[in-house]
This record gives sequence, C-alpha cells and structure tokens, in this order.
Amino acid sequence: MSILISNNTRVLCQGITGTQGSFHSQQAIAYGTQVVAGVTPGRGGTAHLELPVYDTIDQALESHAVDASVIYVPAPFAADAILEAVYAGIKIIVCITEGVPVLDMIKVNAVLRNSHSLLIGPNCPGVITPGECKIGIMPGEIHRPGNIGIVSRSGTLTYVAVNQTTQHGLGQTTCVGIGGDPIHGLDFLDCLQLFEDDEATQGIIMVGEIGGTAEEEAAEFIQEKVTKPVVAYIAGVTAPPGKRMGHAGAIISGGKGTAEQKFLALEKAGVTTVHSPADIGEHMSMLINA
Amino acid sequence: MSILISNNTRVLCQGITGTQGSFHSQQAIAYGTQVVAGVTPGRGGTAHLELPVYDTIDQALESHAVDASVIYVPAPFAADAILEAVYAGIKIIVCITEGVPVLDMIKVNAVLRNSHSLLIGPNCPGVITPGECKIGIMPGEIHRPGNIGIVSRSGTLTYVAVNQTTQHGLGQTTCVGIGGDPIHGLDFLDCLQLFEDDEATQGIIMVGEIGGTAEEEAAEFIQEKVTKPVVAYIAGVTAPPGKRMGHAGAIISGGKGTAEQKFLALEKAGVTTVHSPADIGEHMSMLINA
Amino acid sequence: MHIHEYQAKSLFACHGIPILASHLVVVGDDIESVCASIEKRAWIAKAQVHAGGRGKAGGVVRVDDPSELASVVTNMLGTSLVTKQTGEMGLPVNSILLEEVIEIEREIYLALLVDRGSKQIAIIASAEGGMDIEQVAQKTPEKIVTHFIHPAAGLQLNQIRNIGYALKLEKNQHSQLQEILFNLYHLFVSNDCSLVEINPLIVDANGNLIALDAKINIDDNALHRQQDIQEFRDISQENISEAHAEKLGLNYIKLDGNIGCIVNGAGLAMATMDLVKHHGGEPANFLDVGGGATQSKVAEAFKLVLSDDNVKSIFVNIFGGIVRCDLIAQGILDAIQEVELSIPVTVLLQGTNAAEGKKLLENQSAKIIPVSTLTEGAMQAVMLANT
Amino acid sequence: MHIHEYQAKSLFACHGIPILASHLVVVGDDIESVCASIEKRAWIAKAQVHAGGRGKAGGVVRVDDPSELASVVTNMLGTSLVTKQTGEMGLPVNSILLEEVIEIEREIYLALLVDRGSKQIAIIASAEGGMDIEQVAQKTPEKIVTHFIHPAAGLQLNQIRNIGYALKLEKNQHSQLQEILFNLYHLFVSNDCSLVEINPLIVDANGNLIALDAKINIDDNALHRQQDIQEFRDISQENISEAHAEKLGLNYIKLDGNIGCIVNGAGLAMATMDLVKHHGGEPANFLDVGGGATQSKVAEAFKLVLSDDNVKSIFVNIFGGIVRCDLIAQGILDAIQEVELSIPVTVLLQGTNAAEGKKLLENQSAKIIPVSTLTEGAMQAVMLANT
Repeated sequence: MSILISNNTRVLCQGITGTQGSFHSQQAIAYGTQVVAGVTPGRGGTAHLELPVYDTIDQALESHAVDASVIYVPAPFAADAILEAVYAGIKIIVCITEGVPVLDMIKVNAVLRNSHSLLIGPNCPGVITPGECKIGIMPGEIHRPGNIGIVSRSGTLTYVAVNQTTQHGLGQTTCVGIGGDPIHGLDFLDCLQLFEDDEATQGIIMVGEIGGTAEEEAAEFIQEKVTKPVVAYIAGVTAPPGKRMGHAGAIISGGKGTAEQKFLALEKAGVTTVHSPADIGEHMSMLINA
Repeated sequence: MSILISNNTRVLCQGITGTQGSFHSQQAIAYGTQVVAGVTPGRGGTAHLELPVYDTIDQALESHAVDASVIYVPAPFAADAILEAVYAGIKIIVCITEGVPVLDMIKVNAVLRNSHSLLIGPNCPGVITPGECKIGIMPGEIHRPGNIGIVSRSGTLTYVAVNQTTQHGLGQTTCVGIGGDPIHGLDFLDCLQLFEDDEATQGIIMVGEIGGTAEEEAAEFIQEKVTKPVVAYIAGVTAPPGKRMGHAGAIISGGKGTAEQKFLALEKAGVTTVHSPADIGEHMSMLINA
Repeated sequence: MHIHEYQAKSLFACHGIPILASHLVVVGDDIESVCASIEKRAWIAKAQVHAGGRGKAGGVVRVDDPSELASVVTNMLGTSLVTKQTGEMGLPVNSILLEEVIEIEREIYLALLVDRGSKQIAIIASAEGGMDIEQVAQKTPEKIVTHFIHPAAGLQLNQIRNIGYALKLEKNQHSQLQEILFNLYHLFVSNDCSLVEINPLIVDANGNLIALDAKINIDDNALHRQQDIQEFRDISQENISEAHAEKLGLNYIKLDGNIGCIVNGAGLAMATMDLVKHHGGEPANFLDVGGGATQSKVAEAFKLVLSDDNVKSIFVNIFGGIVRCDLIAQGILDAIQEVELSIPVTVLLQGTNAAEGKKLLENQSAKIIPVSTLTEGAMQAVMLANT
Repeated sequence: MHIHEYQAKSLFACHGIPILASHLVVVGDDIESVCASIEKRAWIAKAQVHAGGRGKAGGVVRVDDPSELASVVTNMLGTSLVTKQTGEMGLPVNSILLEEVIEIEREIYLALLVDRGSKQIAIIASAEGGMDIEQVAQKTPEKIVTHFIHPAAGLQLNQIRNIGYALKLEKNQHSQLQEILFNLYHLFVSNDCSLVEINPLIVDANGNLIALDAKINIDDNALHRQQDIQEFRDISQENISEAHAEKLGLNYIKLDGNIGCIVNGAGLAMATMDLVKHHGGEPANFLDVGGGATQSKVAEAFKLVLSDDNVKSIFVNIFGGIVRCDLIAQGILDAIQEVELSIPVTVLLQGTNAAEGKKLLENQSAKIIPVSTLTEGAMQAVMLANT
C-alpha cells in the first residue's frame, strides 16, 4: 500500500514540451509511471514523447482519465496552471516549479480550500511510491518499496533520508516533498494523517526546516493522533542570519520557528529527533526493529 | 428538540440601536430569547434596552458568550457586518437586512465556505424555535411548539404555512426563512438535512419560489436522503414576466427555474406538493396522521 | 436596472472593449443636419429601448443609401416600439444609435452573469452566437462553455484559454479575447453588474473581435455606490404606475387581468396571484406592499390598484406579522374615504389581530367583503370580477 | 528584495499614505547648497541603508540648529554604517533622508505581511509602537492585534474598526486609519510586497496619523512583474560575493567561519552547516548550487568559495539526483584546473553514480579527499580546517 499515488495513478503533465517537463516525463515513464498525456497551450494536436499533447486540460480529459497532474510550467504561469488543474477537478496536483509569487499562492490556496483537489508543492521534488509511480524530479533509483513514509520540506535532504532507509533495508511506502515555500499545498499534518491511516506504513520520517510553525503544529498533531514511530530532523540550527522580516515576522511567529524550538516541540511530543542528518536511517531502523 | 437554535442560544444583535434592531430585539426579548448584548460602532460603552452595547463583536465577546448574531444594519454595510461575525467565530449568523448587493454576497460566500459559521439570509425573516428562541422579524404568536420543520424562501408566505400547521394542531420544531436573494447562506439542502437529523421533527414543509434551481436540487436531495414526509409549495405559477436576464439567465438555468418544473421535480421525488398555499397545513396533517 | 445599448457601449469604450463607430440621435436633434454631418456610408439604425426582440419588431433597420438615412430615423424616432418583451403598449424610441455596417465573418456569444448555483460570477460563451443562442443551449448544450470565477482568484488565464479554444479562435484572437474578457470582468465588478451580454461578439473581415451588441443589467441593490450608473436611468422606459409605486416603496407590476391584488410580501403576493388563477381568475397586477406593511402603504396601494381601469374586483390578502391587522383594516377604511369605491373588495386578514381587523371592516360598506380563508377569498374575488 | 526607507516612502506618497516633508541628499550632491536651499528648521538626518538598528548605531541624527545640518550630512554621507544587522563591514551610506522634526503624541505599530499559518495577508497592530515592539509582543501579547485578510473579501471595514478601537483612536482618527489601511493593502498587493511595516505610525500634535518610518520588502519571485520596483534595487547595499553568486544562479550567503560548504539543495546546505557545527567546526558560508546542480555550477561555486580568504577547508556535499555524481566530480576537477588549490577539499558524493564519481576523484590531488558518509565528511572537513 501507499498514500496519494500508486501504480494505478494516471498522470497528466502540464508543460510537457518544455525542457524540464520533457526530461522528467521521460524519467517518470522510464520508472514505470503511467503518464497518459501532456498539456502545452498552442501545441494541442501534436505528440511529444509519443504522448498526445493538448492545449488545455479540459481537452485532455475528453480522451483520458486522469488522476494526477504534474506541473513544470515557468513560475509566472504556475499558479494559473495549478488553478487550471483545480478547475478541471484533478485530484492530485504536483507543482514542481520553483519561484511562484507568494501572492499567487494566497489566491491558489483560497480556491483549493473550496475544491476537491490536493496540491503538493510548489517548489518541491514531488511524490513517489517506490516501484509504482514517480511524479517529480527525485532520482528513482535510490528508492525501494518498503514500510517507511517520508515527508519533507526539503529536496535533496529528502534524498538523504530516502537513501538511508534504503541502505538500512527499510524502504519506503511513499515519499512526499511538500515544498519549502511559505505558502504551499499539502502540509505535514495532511501527510502524517495519510501515513497514520496507511496500513503498509510502519514508521514515519519527517524532515523539517527553520521558519514558520509547521513543525510545531506537526508535533502537537503527532502527540494527539499518530501512533506510529516518528523520526524527525530539522535543518537550520546554524541558519544563516538571513534577512529579517522587520519586527512583524518575529511578532507573528510568537518566538517560534527556530530549529531549537522545533526540536523541543517534537521531543515533547515523543518524537525521536536526530541532530545529524546522518542518523535518520539508523534511528528509524532501531525504532522499527525494536 | 429543534435545529439551529434553542432556549440555550445566546444572541448578539448587530445594529441594535437602529429602528429595526431596536424594535425586533425588544420583540425577541419579550418572546424569551436570550439577547445578551448589542453592537453598534461608535456606541460602545452605552446601554440600550438595558443591554450593554459594544463597538465591535470582539469587544462584546470579551464579556459575553455568544452563540448567534442577528444583523439589522443597513444594506450597504450588511456584508461587512456578516463578515465581522464570521471573523469573530459566531456559529449562527442571521442577516435580516434586505437589499444587500449581490457582489458583496459573492465575497461573503467565499469567506463563509472557509469558516465554521452558518449564515441564514440575508433578506429573510430569520429563524424561530417556537417557545424557545426567536431570532428575526416573524410574529412570534402564530407559532406553537410542535413537530413540523418549515423551511422557506419567502417571508409572509412562511407565516401562512406556520399558521396552518398551528391551526391543525401540529406546531413547529423550527422555522427557517432562508431568504429570497440570489446568493444567500443556508439553503434548502442544509435545512432538509438538519430536519432529517432532528428527532423531534416528524414532517417538513418546504416553501419555494420561481427562479434558480434550489428546489430542483432539493427534490433530488429529498429522494436520496430524506425519509420524513415533505409537503412543498412553490409560488409563482403565474409569475409576473419580470425582467429577463438576457439569454444568459435562460442558458445557465438550462430551462429549469419555472414553478411547473419545480413542482414536477418535487413530485418525481415523492414529495407531496400542493398547488394552493391554502392546502399546506391540511396535507401535512394528513401525512402525519396517516 | 436596465440601461440602453448605447450606454452599455459607452461603458465598453471606457473599459477598452472594441465597439463599432457610431452616432446617437435623440429626440429634439435636427435629424437632417445630424445625418448630413456624418460619413456617407451604410448605417444600421437601432432603436434604443429597454427590451429585447428589437430586430424582429422593426427596431433595427439597415440603411444602405445615405440619402435615406434621415427619413428612416425620422420615421423611427419618437415612435413606440412593440416587441415580444414590451407588452402591447410598447416603449418610446427616444434615441437611435446609428452604427457602421461591417462585414461579419463569425458570430460568437459571450456573457457574464451572477450565477446562483455556484454563488460566483459565471462566464458563458458559445461559438454559435446570434439570435438562436437559446436554441443552441437547449439542443446542443455541449456547444456552450461555462466557467466560474472564484472571487479570490479572479478571472484566470487558463479560463480564457479554455474559452478561446472552445470558440476555435485564431491565434491572434486569443490575445484579443484575453483583453476583452479581463476588461469585461473588471467592468462587471466595478459597476456592480448582474449581467453583461454580448450577442453577437463578431469576428470582422480582418479577424478582429468586436462587440456588435451590448446588454448590461445593474444590481439595483448596489446603485447607492454607482453614482455614474444612476445617471443612466431612463424613466421613459419604465411603466408609469410601476415607477410611481417604486417611489411609494411598493413593488408593483402591471398585468393584463381584472383582479387587483394587494398583498404583503413578495412570496405571498405571487401565491395570491397563483390562487386567483387556480380559481379561474386573472390577476391584474403583482403588488407587494412589503413585509412590514403599514397603514399608509396599504392606502397608497389601494389608490394604485384602483387607478387601473381593467380592475373589476380587488383581493386584499394581508398576513399581520409585526404590523397588526386592525391597523391594516383602518388603512383600507382610510383609503376608501379618499377614493370612491366602485368595485368590490375582498379582504383576508390573518395573523396578529386578524379578528379585530375583520370586525372593523364588517358593515362598513357593501363593497367590502371580509373573508376568513385563502380559498374563500380567492373564490370570492374571482366570482365578483365576473359579475 | 529590500528597498530603502526613502523609496518605501515614495510608494507611500503614491498611495496616499501620509508621510513627513523631506529631502534626499545623495553622494555627489553639493551638500552645502542643498542644505542652504531647504527650510531653516530642525531636521532628522536618516542614513539610507538596508538594515535595521540605525538609531542605536548613529545612523539617525537630530539636527536642531540649521547651521549644523551640512556638517552632519557631510560626516555621515559616504561612510559605512555598522548596525547589529549589517555585520562588521557595515553598509555604505550613499543617501541620507532629511525629514522634518515634529511633535509626537503617540507611537503606534502597524504592519502587513504574508502569514504562513493562515496562508493570507495579516495585519498586525499595537497601540505600543516604537523600538520595543518585539518586547511588547513577547511580554504582553494581548497588546498586539492581528487580523487576516481573506483574498476573496479583501480588507473589510469591520477589521479596520476593530484595529481602530484596539488602538484606542479618537473618532476622526478612525477615518484616517481607514484610508491608510485601504491604501496600504492596495500598495501591498499591487507591488507584490511580502512585508510593509510602519514603526512608528505616529499621532502628531494635531491628532493626525503619519508614517514616521517605512519598511517594505518585495517578493523576489514576483519581481518579473514589478518593473518599477526593480529600479529601486541598490546593489551597493548587497554583499558583492552574494550578488555575484546570484548572477551565477547560486544561492550564497557569507558567514564568519572557516569551512567552505558546497552543497546542492537549500535543505541539505543547511543540514551540512549544522553537521559541520555539530562536529565542532564553523561554516564559512551557506551555498546552494541548486537542486539540479550542473558541472559548471559546481565549478563556479568552487571559485566563489575559494575567493573567501577565511576558508581553510572545503566540504563538498552533493547528492546526485537527476545530475550524475561523475559529472559533478568532473566539475570539481575542471575547477581546480583553473584555480590553484591551496586548501584541502573533502568530497562526499551520494546518489546517482556516486561510486563512479568517487573513483574519478581518487588519486587526482593530495588536496582532494573523497569520503563515503556524511559524518565522515563533516569530521574530516573540520579536522582539516583546524590543522
């Protein structure tokens, strides 16, 4: 079993004729993902990677059943692409694109809340159910089917966690990169709930970052709702000072948001935290085999 | 039992110092409704009808627990008043005000869908649980506690239905005037569901009007979900020609919306329809006593 | 509120939506000199009235010979135009829009309106615009595309693209449609419209999109914040009695029957008309004196209904809520003091103080017949109208 | 993107938000004649740098005697200002804003920002504005009010009223606040701001609200549609290496340690710094070569890190995903062809073709030490920096 996607998932690619969309669709197909069609406005009626290309999602849906859409369109048009997928009723929308304006995402979020779609990203590696379906830019070969669910705000750091679980022989049910942008779709809570409900998932790895209070909320959620063992790592103890958001950032976060506070909150919630990313796999392995 | 409101409901009145707010609050208090406070911006700190008046709902909530708010503010400010109640987390919001701009209601609706509030109205008589709580402008004395739930788009026409159920000795659990505006809060479906779930309600009267497709949707809903007997009346068989909404109105309604079609849809769904408003009470009585 | 085509097109022009070159001729203009002053070419003369169906009623006339233009305008201006939507009295043609004649390649249908179902603004479009659009919608609904505008997101490019491809536009027309739709949406929202309809939106010989017609309705409830639009009001297009009623705070619509109805509440007013019809009568009007009917309003309503010569019998149906029925009864008695009552009045009072009200009316006049139930009232009123 | 106070205030002026009378003096101006040409009165000279904490660092100077103004400006202009936010190098003062001095009755705090939690724009306000606002927030959070702006509804009057009463404004100040907030919200949305902060918003002796300070951050991701804002960019306020890195598509932030880090992915880059610190080292930089690191980017990153004289050891940590590790290894080898390698480089390659990459690097140079695990790599890099 898995969450979100499986070998039954039929995937549409928005921006399939672009460099990124083209390359990663090839990779996804090679991995075994059922990519059924692509969309690029103005290219409707043509073929790409031996797949039919449509001008709009609505056109594609006339000939194809679609469960998920992956978006590789440039940042200025990414929010529009997400909304096209929402309006078309696509259930799982994965937006890989980096650099989407945050005010665009405020609008997208308001529409999403009134919809039946789930958004993963933007600015994320995507989601993979090893051996079944890969939607996104993660390297498929480091994954192995297994029993660990991974959810992460980071890209490459996720691969580190994946790699370790693979090396420890655990493998993964599904890995979700929720993206690092301030406003994004699926969050830790959503994924934790999905993993909790997934029978195949025996342990959960959560990779957080400084900023925001998503990890603190996840900690509370885990304490109340999650029965499976959770290993968490938070990047950014030695964070670059960065640019301060005036006083307002500090005021609205209420002093939360540092790596220390996130670790503290998670530990209080009974989560096994690791302070070195090198220890993620080992600790998960110990918990699972205990 | 009842739906939405009961003798435990604590009510706040927005616009309490105005002519309408003042008069109907008095009536509500006389009926036994627990009106706990009023809000009129600029009048905070004063008293009216021996109730404390506040500038904002937030201020009122510092000293009072509030379950419902009733709005009598003038139409240009009514949407803002509704949103103030939504933002303040009030569960039941009853907007009596007539003449709220429809584009304001589009915005209100979008916020409502992301909230935990229920809106009744605008442009409605309100909601009453006879003998317990009266929120709105309906004449209290025609109601009797009983076992019929009434939901209606019309004002005075509701009173006709109420009067008949009272005269037939049935009485009412709760009567909800959902309002006649194109875009409003609670609709037939919501109320039908609430009445279906309410143990005390043994029969449901639904009073519709021409225009829109709410009655057609209600018919479908009744067929699928409602086990209790329903009597329906639709006003407007001899509707004034009115002003046509171009071709667009006809196109978007897909030919639905006439009284005939609404009657037809309801009859198809097994609803007892009456073609004279004089027959509502009698037919309900026959169904209940059958 | 309805506005004229030429007013709608002036809003289009303000918002950058392409329209044809045109001239307006109004009653009082020197028609000869206006027609002499404009370019010598083919024109379409369009009567400006608040009703559809102008074309079939002779209100839209093509004038190919410039020398005939003045006489066509002269014949049309100041007359009444009767269309299937105006009633038999028709509406006065106080202004005529002269629009250039151009070649039409395609006719597209485009409209924005407030949609009850989605609780959002909807865009409706069809590649098959023109007069038969409702038939298209009925027989081939797949040829109509509808998109809903979420108020948080506003109109989105993907929706415009979808419409553009559904309309099978040429490449350069997609960007034209984009500009038109963004501008239309802005016009709609900033002017509190309830409907903006372009039928047809044409493609001309050069492949450009142009609004050939323009229909705009404004939300009456929002007129308080639309000062400019209020100026557009043309009282000559409104029924005199209806306009008078509006001033008195009464909601009155004249109909063709002979039974006058005086009711409180729009729903009950409709139900009363239905009842009259149900019992074989024909209502002379829809009249809602308001949920909170007052004594004086009832008196005014009386005078209004009595001013209709077709009325042979009146049915007063008041449900006393906040207002007491005895006060309503007093209003009726006041009214018949002022106007001579030549026809019978059936009065049904229910609700608060109904018995007291009924008592007040008894034995006051042979013309006033108090009744006790809806059915009795409707039957009585119908019977009296037919005797 | 950060902009200067005077630039933020020019946006305020455009959007009708009240500011004080002011003059800008920039490097190259004839200071004497500028100061002679302006009104003789008390002024505040405010150094325009992209950093907070100017007041305590001597970057905000009150000049009561007009004859001293030119010398104050002369002493400040062209210098570097070091505040707690600038780092020890400080930032160049290339412009000074001279603002009139007025009497202050009250100091209010007001800010709009993008809030992650609500996924909306938030307004934060407090009656206790001024320099200690963060302490107010920490110790007496009830003195801070926060309202969230739903994107469909926009800013609503009830929210403004709530803020106005929370700030205990006088009656006429409510309408001032209303105008300021509507304008601020419009400014925020139309310029793709991520933060607009006014601290303090003052009440002057006449009871009027005026923005005494102005801080605006713009969403970098939206600069492509903010042509006017792009003009505001002041490269002199940016770290030269960081600006250079940005051009190369690298995300680089210079720090004070001695271990250079070259990593792909922001999360892994932070994690790498954490690891270095965890094992007793101090990172010299944050450097993310991007999720899709290429051979040439790695080479550029190498040169960038080596240009920092503090760096005593480099830790390359690449997780090969789409990009193969053997290509990354080749990039490293290319880079050391171009620059002389005087310090040791620890290289961890994981993921796609990691083994091949490692093999390529072996025995190429005594300075290049391939490792196999994160822990080994971090320990090695720290050890090498300390020897």
